[in-house]
Amino acid sequence: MSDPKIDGFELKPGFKGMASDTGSDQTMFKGVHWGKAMMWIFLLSDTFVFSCFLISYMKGRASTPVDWPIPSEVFALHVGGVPVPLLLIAIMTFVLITSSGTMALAVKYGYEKNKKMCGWLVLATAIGGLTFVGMQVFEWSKLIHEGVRPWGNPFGAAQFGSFFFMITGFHGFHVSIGVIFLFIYAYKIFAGHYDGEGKRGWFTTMRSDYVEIEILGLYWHFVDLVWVFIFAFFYLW
Amino acid sequence: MDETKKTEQQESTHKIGIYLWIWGLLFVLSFFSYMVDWYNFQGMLRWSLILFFMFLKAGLIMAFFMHLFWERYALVNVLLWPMTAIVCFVALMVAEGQYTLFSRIFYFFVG
Amino acid sequence: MIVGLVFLAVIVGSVLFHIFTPWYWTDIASNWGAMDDTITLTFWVGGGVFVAVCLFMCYCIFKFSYKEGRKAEYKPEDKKLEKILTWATTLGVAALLAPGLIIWNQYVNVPKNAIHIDVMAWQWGWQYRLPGKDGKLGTTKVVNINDENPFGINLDDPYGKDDILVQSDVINLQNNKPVKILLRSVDVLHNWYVPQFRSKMDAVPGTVTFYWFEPNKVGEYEVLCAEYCGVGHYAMRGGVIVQDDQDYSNWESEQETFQEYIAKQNLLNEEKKLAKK
Amino acid sequence: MSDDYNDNKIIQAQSSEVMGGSAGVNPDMDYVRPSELPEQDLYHGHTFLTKWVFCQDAKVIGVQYFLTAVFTGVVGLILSWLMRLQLGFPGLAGFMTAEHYYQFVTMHGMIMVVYFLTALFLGGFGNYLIPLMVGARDMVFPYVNMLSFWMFFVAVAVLMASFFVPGGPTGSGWTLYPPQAILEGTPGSGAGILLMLISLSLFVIGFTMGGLNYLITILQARTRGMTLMRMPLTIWGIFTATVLAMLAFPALLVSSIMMTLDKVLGTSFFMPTILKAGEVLEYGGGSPILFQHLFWFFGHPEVYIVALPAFGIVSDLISVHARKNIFGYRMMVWAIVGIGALSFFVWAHHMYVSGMNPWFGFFFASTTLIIAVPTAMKVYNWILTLWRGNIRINTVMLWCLGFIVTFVNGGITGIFLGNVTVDVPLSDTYFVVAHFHMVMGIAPLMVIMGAVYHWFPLVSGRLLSEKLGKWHFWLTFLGAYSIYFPMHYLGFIGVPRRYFEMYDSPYMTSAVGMNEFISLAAFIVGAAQFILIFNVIKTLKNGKKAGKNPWQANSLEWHTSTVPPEHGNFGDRLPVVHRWAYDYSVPGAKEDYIPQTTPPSEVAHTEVEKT
Ligand code: HEA
Ligand code: HEA
Ligand code: CUA
Ligand SMILES: [Cu+2]
Repeated sequence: MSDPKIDGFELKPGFKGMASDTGSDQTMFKGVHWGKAMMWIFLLSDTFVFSCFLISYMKGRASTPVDWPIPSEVFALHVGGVPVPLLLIAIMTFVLITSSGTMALAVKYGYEKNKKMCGWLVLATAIGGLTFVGMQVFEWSKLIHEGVRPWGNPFGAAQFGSFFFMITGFHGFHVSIGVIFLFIYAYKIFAGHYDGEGKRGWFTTMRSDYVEIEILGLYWHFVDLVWVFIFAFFYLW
Repeated sequence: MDETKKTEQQESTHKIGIYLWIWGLLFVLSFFSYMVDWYNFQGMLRWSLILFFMFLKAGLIMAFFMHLFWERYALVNVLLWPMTAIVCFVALMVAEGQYTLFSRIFYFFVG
Repeated sequence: MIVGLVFLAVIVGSVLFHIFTPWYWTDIASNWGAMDDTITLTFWVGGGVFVAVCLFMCYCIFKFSYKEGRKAEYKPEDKKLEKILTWATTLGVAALLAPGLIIWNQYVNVPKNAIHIDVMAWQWGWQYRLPGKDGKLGTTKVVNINDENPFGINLDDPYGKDDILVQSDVINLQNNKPVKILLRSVDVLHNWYVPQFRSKMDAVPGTVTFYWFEPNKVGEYEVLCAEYCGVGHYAMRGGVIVQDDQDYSNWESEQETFQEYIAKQNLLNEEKKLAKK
Repeated sequence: MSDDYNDNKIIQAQSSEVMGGSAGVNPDMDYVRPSELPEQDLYHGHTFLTKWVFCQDAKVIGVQYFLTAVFTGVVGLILSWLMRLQLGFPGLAGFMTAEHYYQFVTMHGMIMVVYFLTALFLGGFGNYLIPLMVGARDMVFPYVNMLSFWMFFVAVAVLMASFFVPGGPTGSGWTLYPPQAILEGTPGSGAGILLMLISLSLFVIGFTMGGLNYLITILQARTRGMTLMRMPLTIWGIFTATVLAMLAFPALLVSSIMMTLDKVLGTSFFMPTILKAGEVLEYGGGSPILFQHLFWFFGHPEVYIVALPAFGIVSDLISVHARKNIFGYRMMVWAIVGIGALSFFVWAHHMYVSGMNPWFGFFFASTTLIIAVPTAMKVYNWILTLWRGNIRINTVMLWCLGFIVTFVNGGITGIFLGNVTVDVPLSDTYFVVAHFHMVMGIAPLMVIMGAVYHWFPLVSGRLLSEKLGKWHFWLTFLGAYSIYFPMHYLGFIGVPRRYFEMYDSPYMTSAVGMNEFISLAAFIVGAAQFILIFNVIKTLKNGKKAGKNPWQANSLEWHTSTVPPEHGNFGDRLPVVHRWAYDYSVPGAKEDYIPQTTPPSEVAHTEVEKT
């Protein structure tokens, strides 16, 4: 994360810095680890994936003459007989943000080479993610129970179910992948792969480095970021 | 913040306080956007509030949790400029969606 | 040297082919002569650039082919030349774009007096509907389509009753009278295209699309489906007969309205029932 | 991640010259900043499997990509023969039904655009040339790179498998427009279309893995002295095309997923209420035009994805063989970047007559024609590079000249189509087919051939036969030109594309002769490609040894320690770059070229302008 001091090359600030970074040799993103740059570009690409999903959703919803189901009613949860709109979604949002916070701290402790804190925080993040996925499973089964299907639903436009399952499904898929990797990395941290020089990977010469935790963090925050948009467009709209 | 300070700060990692702050803010903002639904605001107000909280939250996550605030402009700009294509796509699809709806209602329904 | 000559021959051959080709557009039969003019204009500008660029290339081949010991010029950049070329090209492009946009503006703005014609497409055929006396087409729905209601007209739409149904893939049009073609499809994409009219538009299921033209030559034309729609695509033809006013109104008066059609169907059904008894 | 990267500990890389003094104040004119990055340490395979099959060396991966892509290209070529057989001589091939024909057209189009050209340029040339030309030991993530190829391989396998499933491959046209693509009435609307969608998704995933490699290698792993503005234009072309791919393929992925769901689960993303065979299907409310927007949001950038690498490569070939610097390098770079950026704002020019919001016509016609300006600059700069050059008229140069003619021709017809009103009569006719074959089928193919003749000595150490090469060129160029130039006039007559046969219309009958001629030309051109294959085999057996740098080129790939380069590319010292790649015929220099690695002090007496 920190800039290496680059000999003979003073890093200029601001847009001037951008121009000189771009015009310089060797690297354009000064001091950015290859893997981190890769993750950023990947996330950019992934942003386009989710954007296309959401744009399709917008177009689909805008052009259907059939009434769109009212989300706060469809997603309401009954607590003691009283429908509380979006309760589950609210909890899911809070869980995901919590896990984002623990992830951010894990990254920080990773750079401080604080193995214990980093490991536990990554594990906490993984558990947060798992909780989220679990609640999503619950939500899906509840909706399916109420008769919502990808090809139709009792509340209104058929596209509601289609887009709902597809987009939350794709997001949930991202979360699940993230959870798997979080567990793997928690293991790696505790197993000492990051100690000293770093352990070499399998079938490659890569050495483990705490920067991987930041890369993983980028991914995890991105998943949270996407949820912010889904929450706004899908549940609140 | 000017770049030299940024570089200095990166020598060590960031203070824990800043993460906790952002974390708290995210909770508060999520709570607010939930309240938009709870109080059942409608129309323009709902629309703008939802978008406002959404972008604020997204901005905070990107800037601090994903460290974009501390990254050099070269990276930040590379990430943000492609969004113009998305913005264009969104704008045109809004127009297209409304046009489709219009022609469907106009030609298919009695009225 | 020979290389240059062959390339030269290719360029000259292209131009000659264009001048002497027996294959060129069919005689236009609608108001869209302006489209042909734009094509001609584009041919002049584009063709001119093509010839100029290629001739320059041939010249370079003749003049600057490899000679032992000769040194090429060293000139990384020429700001002035590049600027001139950029602006000249921009100008050329703008000259092409302007008429294009103007005509497109005419294309999407249908004249008020145009007759609306509902063109319905399916795999793989066409049928047509005219607005009848009230001058308005009734609204339709795909789910309404059945033997009694082949166009799927909404039965409670008052405008639909007097619509004239043409259950044939040939439609008659009145000469010198603008028509607004309203396209719809019950299954997949199609495209109602008459080369002589120059204009076309896809028929999209789930929505209605439109375009307009004014036929200006009496005669019979073939309709081609110009959007891929499955194995029958190439065989999905129809016809247009452009007639002058008298012939057209004769034809029009012979056609059946929706109301008449319903009555006929009811009669048929009655007969069938009776026969069964 | 494939290196020992430590935050604050910058390892001084070995350098080929002695560094004097402390940073920044070096008076030496040959000064180059020390390395920011440590040496990349590579995974060396030892078994046959890790050395040749699951190999992590970008060069081997490049060749793997290349061969797989050429295989698909040959399949596409054979399909085009079958199509032309039907169009020129209907009834001659007895087995040919309309179903078959449409399946062939579809597979031909999709294979040629995606699996042949995209994979060949980015996977093939990209992998081989990027590390060599920017002076890196390998791609930054060799392991991911290897996975990328195998993902592509699986995608190709799935694609080819669709030929053998019941119902055959999809016959929906390469644009896959729903509802037709997934409904009965279109051949292969069962397993065929599903396999196509799966294959495309796999391709996108595989490509993403490769694309990340190309981008990060170019952005973050250049050798010392290699600034962006010193990179050969080949790299600029591939780089920009990869950026386009990373941002455009998501739309394809999303539309594939949505169509798969429509097909499998019965969702209605793209499916409105549909009446088929008298029955209303279980669909409703979807929008077919949405698919078209998504598809072309991918599709238009896609056509530039195959065009931009060609632009880049041809610039290098012309410059090397005209012995002259590329004219207006800076303009060339900006043009590539500009075309790339603009290509995201023109997609709906494929949809002028699709029934979208008619007002879009104004916007998209304008953006589309604006793209012609940077493209025109590139064309001018190519011919201005020839101007006062010292042009070697060898096979490579011939392909470049052929490229210029066909590209300008095809580009101009693009201008016809881009101008909304002109598109209305011509859309969906053979004019469009002629346009895109000229500009995409022939022009980039010419570049590929030129590049093969140019870089074959680098890959194999032997020079391809010039004599066979010239035969290959003239047959291909003259043949292909006579296929597609007359084809425009079919479009003028009004012959729609994707017509299985068309002779029952009165005014189309006149085109019989032309169609026969076109088909004959197509057979010859196709057959001519086997000259190349013969040439390759013959050369590998007993071709002339090329030696180092047979073309006297400047760029880094010719200045490796061994030719062909081995794993790690540059022996034990990475090269240091002191100039752009185009110092040809510099006044005062001994030779007519100055390699990128030559330090200024060695050529102090010359009048080098740009470094
Ligand atoms: C490599 C691929 C490639 C390239 C580079 C292009 C380049 C261009 N294309 Fe093409 N196009 C395709 C591949 C490509 N196309 C394909 C595959 C299809 C069909 C898809 C399908 O439906 O199956 C298609 C279809 C297509 C259509 C849709 C037609 C239709 O279906 O109705 C249009 C319409 O605007 C279009 C326009 C253009 C334009 C304006 C350019 C421009 O970029 C061209 C710019 C170049 C020049 C203009 C030449 C050089 C310039 C000069 C020498 C300067 C002077 C010129 C002037 C002043 C005019 N193309
Ligand atoms: C890059 C793209 C590409 C290429 C190279 C070609 C090559 C050819 N194409 Fe096609 N074509 C398309 C892309 C391409 N095509 C697309 C996208 C469509 C639209 C599909 C659709 O409508 O859905 C189409 C459709 C199409 C049609 C229209 C069908 C219809 O609408 O009914 C026709 C008709 O003649 C045709 C003919 C040919 C012929 C004769 C050749 C060739 O014979 C030309 C000559 C061949 C070569 C010059 C060599 C090929 C290269 C190799 C075999 C590899 C060897 C390489 C090395 C060893 C390095 N093609
Ligand atoms: Cu109907 Cu093509
Ligand atoms: Cu395009």
